[in-house]
Amino acid sequence: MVETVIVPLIVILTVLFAVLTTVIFMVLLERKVQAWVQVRYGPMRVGYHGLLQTVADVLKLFLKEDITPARADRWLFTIAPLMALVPALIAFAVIPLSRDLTLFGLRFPGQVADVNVGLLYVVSVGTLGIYGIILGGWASNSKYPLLGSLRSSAQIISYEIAVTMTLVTVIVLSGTLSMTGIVHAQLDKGWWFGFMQPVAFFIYFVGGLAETNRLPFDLPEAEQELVAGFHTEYSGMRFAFFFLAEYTNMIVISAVATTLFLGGWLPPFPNVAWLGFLGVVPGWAWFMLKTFGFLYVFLWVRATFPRYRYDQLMRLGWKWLIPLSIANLVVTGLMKVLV
Amino acid sequence: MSEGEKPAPEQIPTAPPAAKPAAPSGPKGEAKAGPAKTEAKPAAPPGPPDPEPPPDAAVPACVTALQSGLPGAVEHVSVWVGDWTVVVPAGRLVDAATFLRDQAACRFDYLSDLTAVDWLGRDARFDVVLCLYSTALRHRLRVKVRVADGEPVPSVAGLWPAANWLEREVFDMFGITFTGHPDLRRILMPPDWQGHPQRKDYPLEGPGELLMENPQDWLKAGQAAVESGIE
Amino acid sequence: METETPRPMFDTDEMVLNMGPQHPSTHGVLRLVLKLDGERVVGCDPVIGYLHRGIEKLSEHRDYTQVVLLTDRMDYVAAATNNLGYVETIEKLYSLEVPRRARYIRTILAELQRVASHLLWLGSSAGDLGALTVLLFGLRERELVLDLFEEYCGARLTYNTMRIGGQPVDVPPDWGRKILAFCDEQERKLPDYEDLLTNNRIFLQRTKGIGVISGADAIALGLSGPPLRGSGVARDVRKDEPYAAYDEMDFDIAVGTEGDTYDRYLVRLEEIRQSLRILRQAVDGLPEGPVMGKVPRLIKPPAGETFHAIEAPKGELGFFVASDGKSVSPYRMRVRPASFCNLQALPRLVVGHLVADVVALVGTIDIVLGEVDR
Amino acid sequence: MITATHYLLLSVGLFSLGVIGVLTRRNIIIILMSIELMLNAVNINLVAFSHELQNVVGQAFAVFVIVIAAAEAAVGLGIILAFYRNKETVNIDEMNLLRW
Amino acid sequence: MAEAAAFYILAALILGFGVLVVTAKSAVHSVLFLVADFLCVAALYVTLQAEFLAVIQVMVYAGGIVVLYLFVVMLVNLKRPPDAQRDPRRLGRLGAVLAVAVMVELAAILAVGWSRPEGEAGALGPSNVAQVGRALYTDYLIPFELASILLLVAMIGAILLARREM
Repeated sequence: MVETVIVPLIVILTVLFAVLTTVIFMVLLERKVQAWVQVRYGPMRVGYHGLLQTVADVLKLFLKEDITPARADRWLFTIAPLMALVPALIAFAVIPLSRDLTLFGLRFPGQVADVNVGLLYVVSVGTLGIYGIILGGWASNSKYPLLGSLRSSAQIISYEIAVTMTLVTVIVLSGTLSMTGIVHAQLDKGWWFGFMQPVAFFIYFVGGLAETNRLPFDLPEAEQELVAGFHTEYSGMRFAFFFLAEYTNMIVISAVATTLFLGGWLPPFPNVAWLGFLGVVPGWAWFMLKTFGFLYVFLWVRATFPRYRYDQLMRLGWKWLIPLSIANLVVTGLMKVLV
Repeated sequence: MSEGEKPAPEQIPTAPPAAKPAAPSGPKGEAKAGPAKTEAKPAAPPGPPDPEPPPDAAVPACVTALQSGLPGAVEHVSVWVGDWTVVVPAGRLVDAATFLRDQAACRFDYLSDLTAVDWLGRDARFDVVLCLYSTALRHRLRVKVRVADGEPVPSVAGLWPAANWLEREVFDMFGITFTGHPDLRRILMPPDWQGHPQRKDYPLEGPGELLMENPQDWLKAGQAAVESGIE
Repeated sequence: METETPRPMFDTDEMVLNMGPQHPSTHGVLRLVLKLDGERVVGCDPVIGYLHRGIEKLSEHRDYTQVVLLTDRMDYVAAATNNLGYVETIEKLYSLEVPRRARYIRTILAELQRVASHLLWLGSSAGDLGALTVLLFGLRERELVLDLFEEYCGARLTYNTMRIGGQPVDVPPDWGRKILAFCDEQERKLPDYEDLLTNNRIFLQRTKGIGVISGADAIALGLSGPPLRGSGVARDVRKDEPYAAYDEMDFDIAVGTEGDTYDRYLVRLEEIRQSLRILRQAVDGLPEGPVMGKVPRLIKPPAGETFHAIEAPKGELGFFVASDGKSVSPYRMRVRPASFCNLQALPRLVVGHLVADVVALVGTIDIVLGEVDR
Repeated sequence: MITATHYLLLSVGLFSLGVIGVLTRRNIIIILMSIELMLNAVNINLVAFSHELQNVVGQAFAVFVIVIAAAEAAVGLGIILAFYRNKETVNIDEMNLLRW
Repeated sequence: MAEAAAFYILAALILGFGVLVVTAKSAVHSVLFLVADFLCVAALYVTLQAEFLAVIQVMVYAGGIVVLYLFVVMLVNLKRPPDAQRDPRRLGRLGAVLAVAVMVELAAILAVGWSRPEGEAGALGPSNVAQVGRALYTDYLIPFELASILLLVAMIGAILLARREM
């Protein structure tokens, strides 16, 4: 009974806790990194060096009045933010955070559920996130949020094709769909897939940027644009959910990227003997380090790049990324067969 | 500004005067009896002196070309502090402008500014001033047209698209209509505004809260205010 | 049963969209009535006048010296050049002789103002395209210029630095050294912007070939300043009709080729470099002597009228002043604002582009509504 | 114990719901959705039998059913869009013309 | 025991959502119920050890096709078309009666077949994905290629139909 109920419960709680604190910390980190790039301090007032800033933000949003637009579809209006947040959270179920740990004699699995269709699960849960955005726009019952939501979902769907293709190349390399399987494959090969597949890694990164509506693809919410984003009508806690959903999506993308391309919880160059001392650092520390590294690049890109126009953005997605990723898939397939 | 007798200028020391200029607030002069002359000198009608060019001044090629090219188009030529000005009758404005723009001697392809000056008290009340510049020959010329209130001026928006908004502003501020202008409507003031603010007989404080149907109404309202001893 | 032609899916029959007057990227209270066919702009009618304070009417009730304060508030981003334009027109009307040192100080102030105005333009227009970092970088350098102005005339935005006939105050002690230090600092920081923007693929796609206007059209439309020079017309009032001390300065005019948003960006960046060059020459060559010419205590210019234009950061800023020789206030003070005439070209630039480009195009003509509406 | 027949009963229920949807609703999009329901019911059957007979062919065939459902939905919605653009209506009763 | 409970809950959910899809007033609501329905069906596949199909169902059905429906429902509802009057010839009642008849008939066939011995419910083998994959690429390769061609044709057809004449 203990093994089957309490241990998974503990693992689930730790993962959930880890994700939520990372989200809270990410919001602050984003403002700090952007401030640092722009030669200013960023939030300094709340807590030491602004550490409690996000907590203050979330509290503010909780206390703010929740306005529902007139004649809006009330029922839909309330569940849309949830439909955006929940898929992002449940995607963490299959991500291997670390090796199996044995604490107090109990064997703690390194991930919530080792499903052998792990990668497919992540992608399909990702597609469910689109409903939150579309329904958010539709439920606000005004033309611009609806157009904004149609645009951002169209953007997400078209970049998802490119991202899924890159994931297929990783599956070709690792031969298995299960995430731990992929990490072990990288262990056996001794090389991270990021080095073996730089093109796929790059496309995945760009696709990830587009999927989470991050600059330079954050056209839907760009305040300078006319067609406002899908969450213009939202306020208070519901807006907080959309806000958290965006950051959770970002973390999911980085975590998946770490697992697929940066070798999950493996120390760098796992098979190189003389680098053995790196093994002393626990697996989950490596995982956190790499995920934060990837997230940092997300923030860094946001601070430096201007924004694409919508048609340029779609042209890039369809005319460049998708053909490139398919070509990359074909090449990997050939290499695997020939070599 | 037909506000009756302006205090003698000596009274305003170079130190900044009291917050409001010493001019009395409400318009004093009775509107109906014709605006009192703002200037003390009753004899010469108000207006720019436009001094005759001194005999030895070298008349610029473009002015002589215009005089010879369009006989009768030039009413008066003057020069002052180095600016040459040509006064043209309203009827001949478009021909003169086309001539100035296209002739090799002039080539005024750049309409720097088009504005109007309200010389109240003069029968041809408004001066429509065109400041031309030639990017090729790098010289300037001012063309002036004297028109009375209500008399339309042919639009030069066809020759220089730059004139479009400039003419709209002159129409908005002075009420001079430009015939042939593609889209003559108010540009700075709200579309339903009464009266033309930059005319000399338009009070600085504006028509007050009530937007009168007829611009003259506020004159009566002002007078009523003065008589009832408000202020 | 005749088959009618299928109507377009959304059949947005020319949706009319109001952009502004409160919109983050209209640089002030400008309202654009856009007629859209789906995403493409079919018609654009700028509605202005929200910031009309009637400066020209007001100036007829202030005496000549007080009007300098009014000119500060027209193009509030470049107040020094407004003062310079007005003051020089009155000196021309009054045919006053301005001492050489005052003319040098005025040139320094005008060029400092040009750098500050271009920096603010760079920041706000790049910020509209999403490059927020350039906005912060630009404003950081602009602070240095504001400090220099504050040291000279005590104000940071509306300076009221110039008087008719010369300068009210002489240069603070080591002001010149600080300006040279600023020039070096600015010279070092320019590559920062260029790394972020000049050869950034996204910026290129958002600006190359957007809002193209040919030289002849630009002249016909009365464009001036960077928008005119961006289309290849080498017209700069500082070169053609030198004023203040520009005849003694050695600098060249930045001229673009295609006349698109990217060329105007390059022209303005080059102009910042040229301004730094002028500043260095002016500070080194600052002559000795009085700063205020012989001016009668009471300024009452003779009857007459004149037009005088200078090269403001936004373009050709012209003043037409008529005096009736009797009163102490100008009979008629007309301002030819560069932003007003440049804004007139916006409908021609915008038609045919997408809604997202309107944002970039409003940025590229660099308008300040205070100057447009006066 | 859950046997194949339980699954069959479930899929019958779902299938008949689909039929009701097709027959009673007037909005053509709802009709297409009901067809999707029916296809899903078929899928449940396939998977139930594949589970019971320990043969993966059922699931492979279910994948093909999903492919067909996708193709049908895409083309069906395409037709609806084209029709809506002309007739401004999605009411099935008004779709009584072979050529419009 | 847990598996039976799961089946009954999921069956109830599937049928419940099915009814809601058919009877929902607003089209967007019925699309939402359809999504919920497909997710429950996917959960059902998991109880039948068909994980690959479950994930495919979520990805293709719930994530793809129904998003398409949602897009179309929104584009169509943008301008509220006037409520067309009910066509008198439509016999809603008769439709419902016929549907119930179909259900009764199917149930009768099942009842007859009830007495068949149920097979043993063993596990389907190591990795469901691998098995399905092998089946698809070995015995059913030709239908697989045909399916891909069908998809291609459908894609081109949909694009041509819905394209806005430029």
